[in-house]
Amino acid sequence: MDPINFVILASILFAIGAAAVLLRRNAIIAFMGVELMLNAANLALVAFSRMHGEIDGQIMAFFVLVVAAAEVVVGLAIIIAVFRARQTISLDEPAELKG
Amino acid sequence: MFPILTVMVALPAVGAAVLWALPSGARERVREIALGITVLELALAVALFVQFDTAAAGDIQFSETYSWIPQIGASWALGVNGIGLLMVVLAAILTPLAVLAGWWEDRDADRRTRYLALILLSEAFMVGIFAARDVFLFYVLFEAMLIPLYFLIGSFGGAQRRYAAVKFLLYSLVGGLIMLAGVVALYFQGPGGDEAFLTDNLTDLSMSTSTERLIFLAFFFAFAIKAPMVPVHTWLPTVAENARPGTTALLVAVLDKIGTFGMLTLCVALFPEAAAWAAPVIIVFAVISVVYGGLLAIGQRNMLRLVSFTSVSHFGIMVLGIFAFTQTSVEGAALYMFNHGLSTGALFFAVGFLIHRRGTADVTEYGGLQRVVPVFAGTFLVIGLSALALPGLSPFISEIMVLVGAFSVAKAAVIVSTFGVVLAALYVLLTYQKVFTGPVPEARASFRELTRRERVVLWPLIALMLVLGFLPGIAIDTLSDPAADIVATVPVEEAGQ
Amino acid sequence: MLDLTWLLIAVPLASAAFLLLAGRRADAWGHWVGVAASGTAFLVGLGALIQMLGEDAHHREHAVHLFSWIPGGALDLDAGLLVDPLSMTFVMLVTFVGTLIHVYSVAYMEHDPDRRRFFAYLNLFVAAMLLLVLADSYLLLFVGWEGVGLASYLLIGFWNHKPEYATAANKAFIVNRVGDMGLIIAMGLMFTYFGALDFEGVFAAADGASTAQLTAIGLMLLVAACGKSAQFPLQSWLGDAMAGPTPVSALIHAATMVTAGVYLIVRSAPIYAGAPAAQTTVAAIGAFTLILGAVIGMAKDDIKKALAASTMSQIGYMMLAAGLGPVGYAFAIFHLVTHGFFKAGMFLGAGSVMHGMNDQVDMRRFGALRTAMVTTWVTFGLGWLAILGVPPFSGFWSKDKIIEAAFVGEGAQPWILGGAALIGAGLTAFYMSRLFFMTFHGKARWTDDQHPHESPALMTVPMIILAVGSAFLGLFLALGDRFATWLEPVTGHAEHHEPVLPIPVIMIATLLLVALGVWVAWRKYGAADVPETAPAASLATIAARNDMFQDSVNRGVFERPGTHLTRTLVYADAALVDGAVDKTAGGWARTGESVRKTQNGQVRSYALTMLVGLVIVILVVVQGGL
Amino acid sequence: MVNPVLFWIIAAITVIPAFSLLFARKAVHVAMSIVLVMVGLAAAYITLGAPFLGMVQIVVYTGAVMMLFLFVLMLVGVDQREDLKETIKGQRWIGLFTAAGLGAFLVSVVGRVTVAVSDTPVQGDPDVVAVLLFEKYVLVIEVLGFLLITAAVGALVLTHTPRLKPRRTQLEVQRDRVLAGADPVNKPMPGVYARHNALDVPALDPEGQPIDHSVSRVLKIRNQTQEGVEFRAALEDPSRKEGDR
Repeated sequence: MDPINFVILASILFAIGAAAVLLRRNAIIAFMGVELMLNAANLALVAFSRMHGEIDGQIMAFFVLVVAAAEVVVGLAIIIAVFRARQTISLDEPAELKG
Repeated sequence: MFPILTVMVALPAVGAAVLWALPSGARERVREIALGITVLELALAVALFVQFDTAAAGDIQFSETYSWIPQIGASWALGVNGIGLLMVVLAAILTPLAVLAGWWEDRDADRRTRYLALILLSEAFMVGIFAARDVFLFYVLFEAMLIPLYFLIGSFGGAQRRYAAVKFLLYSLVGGLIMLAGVVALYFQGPGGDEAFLTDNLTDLSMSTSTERLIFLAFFFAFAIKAPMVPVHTWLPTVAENARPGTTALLVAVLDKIGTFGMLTLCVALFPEAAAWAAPVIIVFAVISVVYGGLLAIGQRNMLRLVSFTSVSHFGIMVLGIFAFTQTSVEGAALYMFNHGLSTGALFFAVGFLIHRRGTADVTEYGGLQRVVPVFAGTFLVIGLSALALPGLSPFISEIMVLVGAFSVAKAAVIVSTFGVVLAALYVLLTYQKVFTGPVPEARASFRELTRRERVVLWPLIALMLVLGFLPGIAIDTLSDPAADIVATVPVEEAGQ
Repeated sequence: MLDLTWLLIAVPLASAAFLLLAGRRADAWGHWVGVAASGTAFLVGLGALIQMLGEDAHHREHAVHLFSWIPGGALDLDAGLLVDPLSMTFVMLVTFVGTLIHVYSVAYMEHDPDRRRFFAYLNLFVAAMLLLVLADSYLLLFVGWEGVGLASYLLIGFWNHKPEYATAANKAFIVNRVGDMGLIIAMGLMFTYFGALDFEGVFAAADGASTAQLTAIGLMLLVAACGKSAQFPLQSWLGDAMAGPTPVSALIHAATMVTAGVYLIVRSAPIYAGAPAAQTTVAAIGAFTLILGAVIGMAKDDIKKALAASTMSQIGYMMLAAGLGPVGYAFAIFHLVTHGFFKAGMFLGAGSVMHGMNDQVDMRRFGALRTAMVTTWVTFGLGWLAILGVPPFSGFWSKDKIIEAAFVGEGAQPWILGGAALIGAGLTAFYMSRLFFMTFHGKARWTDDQHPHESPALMTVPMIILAVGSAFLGLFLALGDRFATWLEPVTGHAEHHEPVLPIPVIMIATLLLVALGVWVAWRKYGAADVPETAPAASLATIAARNDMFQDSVNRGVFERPGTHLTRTLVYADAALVDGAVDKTAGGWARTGESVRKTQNGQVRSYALTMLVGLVIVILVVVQGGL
Repeated sequence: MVNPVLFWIIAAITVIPAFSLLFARKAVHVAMSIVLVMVGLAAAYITLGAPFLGMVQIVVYTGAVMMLFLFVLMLVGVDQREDLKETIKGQRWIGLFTAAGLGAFLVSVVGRVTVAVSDTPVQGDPDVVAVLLFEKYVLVIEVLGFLLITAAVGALVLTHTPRLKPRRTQLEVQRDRVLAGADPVNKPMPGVYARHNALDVPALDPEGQPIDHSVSRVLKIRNQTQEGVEFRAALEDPSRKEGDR
């Protein structure tokens, strides 16, 4: 089976992750959507690596993984900080950005 | 050579900084300090006037050029010809008087300090603008000027001062923005290099007719807003009504002259062909300003608004003189810029003194004061008569020079403008009648006669107007050559109105 | 002495400035400074006159250079004085009559707390008038011209605590300003066509100028003259100008102000020489105004207003004469001088009457004053005889000549102008006699609080001097055509023209009409009882009483539409011009408001926007690439 | 080439749990589903010739990241239920439409592409990856190290609760107590001898006087206290014997 199918799979996962970010108000769930999007990208990278016979795609995925880990740490810390301040993690609550 | 012009720009600016830096405890004598600085500035201006070589009035004198931003060709270049000289002197004369006229304002020393510092800062910018020989420098100062004025209007003044300040700012910014486009376009038409913006390097540029016209219009529009011409005049009455009379006096008497000054020294001098092309339309607007301003002045009850509308009318006459392009009319217009400063400055100061006494600018609140304060009444009448250009007072000379000089070029325009003469009589005398004549009011003792300080503000201006009314040569000598140069650059077209 | 003529202007001007600045300290003696200044001016003028008389007739024109006024450039103008017989005539009239009026005012204004200020204004008036007549250029003349207007404004509004007096002052100045427009435009024309504003340059260039140019200038000068001399259609201010103290009226009507228009026309003779149409217009205006003034004068019950109407009419005579060209110039000025004396005398007499009658001006409350005020009666009577043109009094010599000159010419013109002048003489006789009889003869119709008494010597002496002048000056100057010869260097030699009627016929007709006028007046107002209130009258009389509805016309044609125009413009400026700006700004503000709403602060909303943008970008890229 | 069966299994265990992101109410359920997705992805990596990455994926994601998520959920409260009703107007439909559109679009584009698959598949074994990472990409690795440290410090800073007031010393605590009128030492314990339940007997001070407030206020109101006097009397009674009463 052609590895391109994994790219299609990655596209579907990416769309699901994006939909989660848009539709869920729970910050943690939305955040997980972001993680899913990142992983979808990783899957695509690995699939490309396989298709082209180059290992660099995997290395890229590795880097993405590391960055994603850092991002998760900071992101969750922010969620906790917000929760402490407001006792909620709903994304609709903080509206300070209102123009 | 002693860089007198740079010093004249720096002195008030440094003075403003010093005032700001004064600790709260030391602010009791802040008025005296400000007055001292402005008087020193006046002394410098007198020295400048005395040192000025009248025989070469058409040339730029006291030139100073320092490299500023060579990457874009901007330099700190100052210098004055006869016209610039008079305007610098005018600014130097009126600022100390404005300080004196506002002596009683602000019981709070900190507030007073802020006001005076802003006034000093304005003076620095005014002198800089009139002496600027670099278009970029001119533009920067032109825009920077708005900062002190915005705060002068918005922080110190009447009920709607914020509205007035914003309106003033918006009008000026729109003009400035369009002018900026002109400045940039001019750069690309110019020679480039380290001194690309020096006015000397920008004359006689070869550019296409349409380019020249567009750049001309960009500059002219900004100046038309500044020297309020109908229909972009409405900011002035609003500002005049709401700002302090002292601020308005400086604004109308000196600052708005930047408009006509710019028309003379930038619009006409740099783009003579375009100026000649646009002149007929501009003259029509000028005439409309003359009559419209006069009619609206008659219809005002608020004296501050009234005076500002008279200025709209007078600015119309100046613009008419400039764009008639005859030796006499241009001389007259330049002279009018100076004389109008004296006359309108005095008028705003005097109205300010009235308001100080009764707390309102509404003419219907006054009446019969001639018997109560005869000296005030007489002074006010003389100042009013200068606004209607009565012979013997200097505005007359300039007005008649414009009208007579422009006649050969634009007969219909001048004939219509002479209606302004009748209108002037109406608005001045009706105001005098409402304020000073009629039955003597009941509470006569409560209205104070002109104090000594107020006399020191008004009488020198009157004296100056009298002297220049009979010996206008003092000023005209410095104007003839620049006027001749300007007229010579404009291609003469015989088509009259 | 001629080099010192600048003192003529400087002394009264300095005195005016001194009196104004001196303050209350000078209240006690300030008026004598004013009198002295005027008197000094007279003495200087007299010295100059004597010197001039000693010179050859053709070298009597002196240019006195004062200082460089407007230097450089195209308009290079010096301030200078032109001393010639014409200006000298005015100098003598103004300073002599002016000084007498000053003296009179010392007593007349004795109880006014602002007497010092009054004298300052009087001095200013004299100085401005002297500058006007002595100036050697139109521009300098204009300075005096406006100065006269200012002084009259100040004096008419002297008692400005009465609102209607302040209005009268405004009216005088503003109507005059309308006339000034004419002078400004005339100067513009001169500068355009001739490149000069001084008399010498203009007159030299006028020789070669086209008729159209000269006509335009002439008509504009006429507008100016109409304003200052209260000629139709700018006559309306004169009646209201009676608001000023009576000596002011005397000064305005006899020596200064209203005579300025006549001076301007005569001075501009070289211009009118090339513009017959303009000249005819001057004459026509003069003729019309002289009838108009006379008709108004017949209906007025206010003694000062009747005299004012008479001035308008008499100035009409002068304008008529000035419009006849060289034939009439000398007579115009001659009549101006004699009129200066008798009209000043009569105004001072009227002032004396008011002084004695508690400031009453209604002639219907006078009557039989000849017994109470003998000196006034006699001096006024001499003035009356003079204005009637009864030989050998002054008016006869000047007015009769004008009537004769009006009959000179071709076609219908002499008949119309001459007829008007002739009828005017009869009307003058009627209304002046009516005034005289109603005031001094008949039965006393005084109100209870009036106790007429003769005025003090300070007032009667000037009246006596003026009366003597009214009586004999005309004869003195007319003998051997002295006056016409004296003016000849300025006005040019008038070739003798025969009137269309024989001179004796004209003279007899005039005298008959005058006699008729006096007789009718005597029948109605001297011999018969005069009702104390004005009786109901015909439409014509009502019109005359209301100055031929001139104020209503002005109000209807200029004032009301003007007021409406101003109000509309004030509204339009706020609503349309300013409104357009505010609306534009408001529109942007609303746009901003609506755009602001998209910034709702919801993170997910922003994310959605980003994603939509991303999709669009991808679509564009992919579609463009594919 | 890839075994199609394997692919479909992987597809099933990634996509189906992924939908829990959209529909599950409880965050814990979502987290557990995502763990499953991560495992599926790891399988996919291994299938695609990246065994090291697959292992790392399991260790990092299922082992670390998702556990972190669960910890946070514990902190925040596991039972935080989400109201699925949409509050922003149009957000749900536009969001769904856009996301679905994006997915459909990507799928359609990718589906149309044919890429020549390399004949020599590379195997991302640990030694291969390690050499590459520490030779070719060593600089990136260093930078990533910085990033991770920064992130860790950042997380500490963000979650740290700052002490707003200075710490109170024991001395201050004690001083405040005394100032408030408390006993300088511990309150005396009630009861001297355990002849009763001892709680109803006041303590005695060194002078032998009973201390009233050593007995609970409640007992006093119920009148269930014993007067200390009575005991003292008994105590001082010489005729007293052990076992009396």
